[in-house]
Amino acid sequence: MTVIDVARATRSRARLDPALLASLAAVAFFLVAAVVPGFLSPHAPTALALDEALEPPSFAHWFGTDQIGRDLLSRVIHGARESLLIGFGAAGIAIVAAIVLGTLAALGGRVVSAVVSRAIEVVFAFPILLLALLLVSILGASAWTQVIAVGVSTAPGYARMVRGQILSAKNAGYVEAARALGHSPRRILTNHVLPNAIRPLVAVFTMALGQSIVWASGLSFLGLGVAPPSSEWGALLDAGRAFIMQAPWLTFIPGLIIVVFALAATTIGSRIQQNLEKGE
Amino acid sequence: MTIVERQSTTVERRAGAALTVRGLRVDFTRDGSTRDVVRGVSFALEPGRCVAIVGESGSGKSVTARTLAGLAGSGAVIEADEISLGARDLTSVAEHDWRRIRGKQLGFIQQDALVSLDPLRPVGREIEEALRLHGWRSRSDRRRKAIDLLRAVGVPDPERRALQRPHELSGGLRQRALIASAIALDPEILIADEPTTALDVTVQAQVLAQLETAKARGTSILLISHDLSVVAQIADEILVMSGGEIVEQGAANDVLTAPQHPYTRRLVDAVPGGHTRGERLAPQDLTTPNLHLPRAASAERDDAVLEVRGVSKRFAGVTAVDQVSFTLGRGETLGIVGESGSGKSTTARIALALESADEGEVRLLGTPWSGVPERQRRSLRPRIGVVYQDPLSSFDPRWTVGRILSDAIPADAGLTRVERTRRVADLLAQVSLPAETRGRLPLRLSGGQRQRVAIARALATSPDVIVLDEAVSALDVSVQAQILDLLIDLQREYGLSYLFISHDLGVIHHMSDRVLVMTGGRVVEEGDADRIFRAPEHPYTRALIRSLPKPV
Amino acid sequence: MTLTSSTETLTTEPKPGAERGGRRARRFLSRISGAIVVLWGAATAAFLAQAALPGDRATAIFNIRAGQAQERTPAELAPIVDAFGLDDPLLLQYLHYIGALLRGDLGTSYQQFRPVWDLIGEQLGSTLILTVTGIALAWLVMVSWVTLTAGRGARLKNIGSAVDTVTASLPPYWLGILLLLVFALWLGWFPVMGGGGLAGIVLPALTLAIPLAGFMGQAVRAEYERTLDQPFVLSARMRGMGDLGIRIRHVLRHASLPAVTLTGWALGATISGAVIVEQIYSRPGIGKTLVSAVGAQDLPVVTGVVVLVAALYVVANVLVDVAYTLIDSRLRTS
Amino acid sequence: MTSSRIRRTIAVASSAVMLSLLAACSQSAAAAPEDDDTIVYAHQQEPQCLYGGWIEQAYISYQFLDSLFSLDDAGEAVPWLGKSWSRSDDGLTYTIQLKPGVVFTDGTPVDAEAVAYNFDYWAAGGNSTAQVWLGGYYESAEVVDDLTVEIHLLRPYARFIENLTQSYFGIQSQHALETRTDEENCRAPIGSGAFVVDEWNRGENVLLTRNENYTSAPANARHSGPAYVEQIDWRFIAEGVTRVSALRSGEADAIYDIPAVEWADIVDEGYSVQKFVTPGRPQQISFNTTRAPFDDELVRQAFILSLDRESIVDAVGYGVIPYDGNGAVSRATPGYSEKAAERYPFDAERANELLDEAGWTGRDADGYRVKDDETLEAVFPYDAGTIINADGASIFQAVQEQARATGFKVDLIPVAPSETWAGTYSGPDSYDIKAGYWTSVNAGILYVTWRQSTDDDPNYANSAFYDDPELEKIIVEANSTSNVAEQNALYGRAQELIADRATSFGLYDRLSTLGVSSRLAGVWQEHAQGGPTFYDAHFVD
Repeated sequence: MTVIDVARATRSRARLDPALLASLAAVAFFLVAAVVPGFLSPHAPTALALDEALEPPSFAHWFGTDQIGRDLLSRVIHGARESLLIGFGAAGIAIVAAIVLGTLAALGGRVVSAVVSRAIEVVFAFPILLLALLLVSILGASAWTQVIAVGVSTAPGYARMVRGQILSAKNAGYVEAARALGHSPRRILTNHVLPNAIRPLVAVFTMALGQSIVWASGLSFLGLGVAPPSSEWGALLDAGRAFIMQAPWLTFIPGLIIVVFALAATTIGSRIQQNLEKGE
Repeated sequence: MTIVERQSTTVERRAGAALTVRGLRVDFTRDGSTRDVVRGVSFALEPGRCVAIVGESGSGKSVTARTLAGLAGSGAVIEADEISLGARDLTSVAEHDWRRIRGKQLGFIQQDALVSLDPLRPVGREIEEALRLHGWRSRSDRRRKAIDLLRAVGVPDPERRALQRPHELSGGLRQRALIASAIALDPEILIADEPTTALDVTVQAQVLAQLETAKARGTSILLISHDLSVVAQIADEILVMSGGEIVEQGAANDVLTAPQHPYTRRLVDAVPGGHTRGERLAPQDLTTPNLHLPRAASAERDDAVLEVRGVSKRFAGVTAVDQVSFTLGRGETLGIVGESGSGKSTTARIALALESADEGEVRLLGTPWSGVPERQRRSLRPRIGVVYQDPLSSFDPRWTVGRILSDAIPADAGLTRVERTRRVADLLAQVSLPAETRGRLPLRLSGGQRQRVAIARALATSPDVIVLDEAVSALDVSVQAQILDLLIDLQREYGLSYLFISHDLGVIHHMSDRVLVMTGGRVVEEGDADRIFRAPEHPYTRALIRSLPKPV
Repeated sequence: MTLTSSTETLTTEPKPGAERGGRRARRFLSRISGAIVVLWGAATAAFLAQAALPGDRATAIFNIRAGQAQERTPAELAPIVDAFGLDDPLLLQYLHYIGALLRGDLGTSYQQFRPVWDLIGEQLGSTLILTVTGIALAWLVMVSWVTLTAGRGARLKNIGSAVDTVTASLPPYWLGILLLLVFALWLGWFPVMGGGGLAGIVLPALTLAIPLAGFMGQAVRAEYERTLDQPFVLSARMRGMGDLGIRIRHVLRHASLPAVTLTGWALGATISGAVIVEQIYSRPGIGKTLVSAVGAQDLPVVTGVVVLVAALYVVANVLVDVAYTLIDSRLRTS
Repeated sequence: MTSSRIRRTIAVASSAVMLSLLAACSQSAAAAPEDDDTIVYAHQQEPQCLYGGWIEQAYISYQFLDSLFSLDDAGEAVPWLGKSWSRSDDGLTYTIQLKPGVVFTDGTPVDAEAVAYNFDYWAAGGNSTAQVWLGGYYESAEVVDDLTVEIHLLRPYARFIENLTQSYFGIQSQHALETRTDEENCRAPIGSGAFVVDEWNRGENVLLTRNENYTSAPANARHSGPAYVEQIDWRFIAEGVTRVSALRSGEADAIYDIPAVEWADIVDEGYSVQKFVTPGRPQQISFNTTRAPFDDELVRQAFILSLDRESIVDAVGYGVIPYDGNGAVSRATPGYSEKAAERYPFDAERANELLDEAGWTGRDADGYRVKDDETLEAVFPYDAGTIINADGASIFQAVQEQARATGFKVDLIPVAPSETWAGTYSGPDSYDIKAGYWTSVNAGILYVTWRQSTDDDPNYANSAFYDDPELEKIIVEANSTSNVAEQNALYGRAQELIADRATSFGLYDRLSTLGVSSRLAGVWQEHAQGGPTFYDAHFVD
């Protein structure tokens, strides 16, 4: 529901869309960084240079260096893999869980749909971070935990969305039209209801990807994320915090990267959604 | 196009004209491209007279109306040789001064008061606001005045109504409240933009009566409408607009009875009614054979394709359909007419077995149709088709026209892929759509084209019966004419039976062999169409037909 | 409304009034029962989550008191196991837990030897002040920004919605640090150590408010521009109303409806944010309590916070419903 | 256009609102009361109770609990609540004379009975760390008369009295311990100290107010009678940056734990800084000697040799954090062995030789050494946020990177507090190397950290799981030796043995640092654990 509003709010004329182009470029860059970090990164991400600690951004180190002289640009690039994997994993878990739960809630029998709908509401009542914290404390801090915690915590929101999509598809005019043609419920479900309900999820997934990285970084920020020397972006940000006065770039840049990625993902997702709405 | 100028009117400035417009042009600039929406409109409106602008959607009539109130919208470029309100030149009025003019000298009434009055505020407040904005007396005076105004426009129990919000009022009361707010300061000029569209015919008559009253008091009215029969009621002078231009202009009676311009003629001819029965409404294009349409005299009452016996339906304690019975014969068109809330659409859904009746029985082709499991009905469903008012929502938005039609062809037809493709092409041809429509998405089609696709889909199953639920209500009159012609062609060719549901008495009269009049969920009168319109028996039917605007 | 007219209303239309009352009561009852189910679910989920925590709970209680993390012998742990009933079957522990909950007793903190109500109670105020201030600031910022930029041509609209989108994407941990760095550490306009007082709450509340304002702004802006195109707005203009009057008297009310809905949700979101903001600004509050309680496996505190947050959520949503009905009377009667 | 005017009006109005809001706020920030009677002190971690076995508890309880003795600059135990002490010839009985006329803040007297009660209370687990110190030695406490108490030991412990100077051994009111609830004793323990716990706003601060009737200042204090300031506002500010900024902005008068990177600036800016190297176990890494690969002494030695520890600590610690190669005790500890500290200088070549010798000759694709298809891998959990601060985490990452060069694959695992306290990574099967410190006043800590673990009396503090009867014998002997030189020699031998066996190696000494505003004088670090002492503190102008 909220995501659709986002899409509406950011709607603008099609044509050449600089925001979309910039977003695609950013995501493409991060994808390349995640797949072949060595191709882009000037240094090894963990290479020590104890005599070059906390150097500000310069030509040699575009993003500066950290407290043990590691090159921040290289760490950000190598961190893309971990951040993106966490993001994809969490968004994937969230969307899959959302599809399963949302479908059960919308199409299950009387009891099943009541129970599942209620359960979705119950879990949705928890603030996301609170839920994620609970899961982290059960599973212990690790990348996998981040994936699961963020995926599970954000799933109820998407599940509600799927449920709404299916219900609205179920009540759509074309479903009645198909019924009037004598098509079987199964045929209507597979031909109309599910495809129409699931189609917007492509857009939702893209936006969820951005959000997952933001939440996962939040966990890293609280010290409940992946282990150093991993350079997952949230962990970089957290590690940089201790040097905020001497080396603000150590906090500023990783945060900026997270924001840029989340923005790019949101922008792409909302453009996909607009195109779906326009029927392209 | 040439403008047909009639002698009786001149656009020269007339002394005492309340509103004079000469050479009005409106262009819209957006994203660098310019669209000219109004091209050279001129007229003069004298006190106590009514000038009507008639046209179909996109003709530029509403933009003209708004421009005269200084609200053409963003991106509008306005040029005019003259626009004057009384002696005042309106071409160079600052926004601040416009605010003093609007409401005080210019009243404005829009279509559908449900959305034209703020749904979150009591209607009394809206009327008071009109007074307040022009600094009219004290708050308590305004409150009293609002109630007086409501009373003056015929709202019963105005003290209570003033405190209610639009959704708590009936359509007629809402529209009256809107009129009350527009005439609050007794403006010299009232601009009424489609003031009766979407209203039931009885309510429409009441609203027109209000406008007549205002006119009688000396208010000048600029009426904007697509509906010639409405215009015929009160207009003294008519401007026919098409594509931003005035194509014909003259005294109301002349334009309506002896239209000169081909467009006006087409428009007048396209209006269905008793006099058009058995005739084409739209001029023939060259691709279809020019046939005069004989009435389908072959309608066989005895061969009942659809029988409805004493069905009733209640929703949450409210009876929507009460003991409705009828029989639809092969090749026959049975019209169901009624105002909103009369139960006609629910009756249609029961006939389609998309809604189950609480009581009564439906038989399709002699087989039980109600009260049996859906599984059992499914094989018979292809024999009864349906066309809705809003075809777009009845199409899966992901699917092309070709896929929609192909999907509708029953599987047990046993067609090969090639045969199927050919069948889709045939269907498109039957509804006079070009073959390339197959690859397009319904979203990209015009309203008339969509309705043709919907009809083609209904035809795909080779049905015996098609239920047409307000199937032409959303269309412009000329498009409506084409669709009605098409429906009659198809009926003749395939011996279809139509259950034709509409609120529009003219359309019903034009199409139906027999008519069912419904109100409050009950059938109050049933009979041969001509008989019902000529000599209605039931008081409700009589009231309905009396309120029907005089035929053009 | 005068007395006479209201009695008139009652006498002329007794039936719909009674029906309406009945419907309202029914809706209220279903809301309450829904709320109870949500609370029960929340409590149960919280209990199960904590029961599934890693490691031995008795060891954790012992270690947190000792300040040394190491294994403990059964003999050392016996008194703790006994005191907290940790060797009871899980079901029995659950029944005790729910029973106590019904009596309004959230149990005793493992670490602090005190009733959980007291513990949460003394932190709740600080967090609520923070979140409510944050939400209020978000409304203020959002309403001014949208009113300034919506429906005023493509360029302002693009700028407005771009700012909405960007601010909505700002994670609180980054925004909080940047605000702290710039306004407290560099400029010294605000205290660096949170604490009470007006000055101490500005930056934390802004950290919560800015992304929320952007998020609500996106929904409100869309509605705002839709409403500006509504016929009733044209009617108002045609009555002679000015732009500002229209924006404030007619448009804002409609446009704020989605934001009202979001506000119920926002309470949850700001509590997520508060967890982080309280860390950054060294503010006391349930976010901080929660993190340390989760860290310490302090079951009663965690479940207490969870149940409380769920209860807040329920209450907030009932309030949002009420606010919605106040703004949109259509719901009251339909 | 008129709408532009409106737009401008709104813009002006709303920016005016924002500005006035900001102005109001910054005004009130500037107008924060400068109360000369309250010291605002920003500490790092907030304990769960104000008294307990964690050093963070010791720091604050020092303000309101008096101990029997205090450690002076020279490391001598000087009178506090105890006026004097004597040891029996067999070293098994300590007789302690109490100062007369001292009362707890609840009005009950500080007498022999209360002191004896406290000993039993500690031994029974009333303070887990005190319990560990007493364990194996303490037998009973006997009230001789009102002001005389005898402590009976099971075996001699020469530095017993020194140990009592740690705040874990703060004396509490017997009446309070017996009659009040656990919660009350947790929130506001009752002692006889210079301050009293007034209010604890959890998550924010503890307000300590002056004990107006204070008479029992320790002998090494600079004045007697009540403290100079009325109140201490003991804040909890986890972020080092925030604490330093609070000191700079004047919001805090004193702060704890200056981040190493800020140290030089703080000194340059004219704040007085104090640094205390805590005696006891330094920040060290011990090997799990019970499983491969570190059950092999050669591999342990190779690991240590592969690290340029001094460079790492110098870089991360900016010369503030002292490098310490000794894994057993810190350089501040009496009996510290320089030889043990210098046992393993950085020598990558030698490390490689040792690994070859130990059979780790293969290399995998990532360059890690392999033996019998096993990668040379070490699981290295560390207690992030509780025991190991940000600087520590940086140092470990550098350790990991350097060890990689010789072919060690080190898996750094930050352990969340919940797991830390649940003991998830504390068993012999859960890690290969582990970091940690343990403060104490003398090398007696070796008994705590290296005593053998038996089924009857397991020692989980022995994080190397290294059971060596010879080592334990030396330590016990040292503990019992009253001659300081002899004792130090024995402690030295123990350290060298630990170094030889390479069961543990040092990284850096744990510091307790203070930054103090120039307005505030008389703050000093007590010498048992380095906590701040505000008894003598006062504002100067």
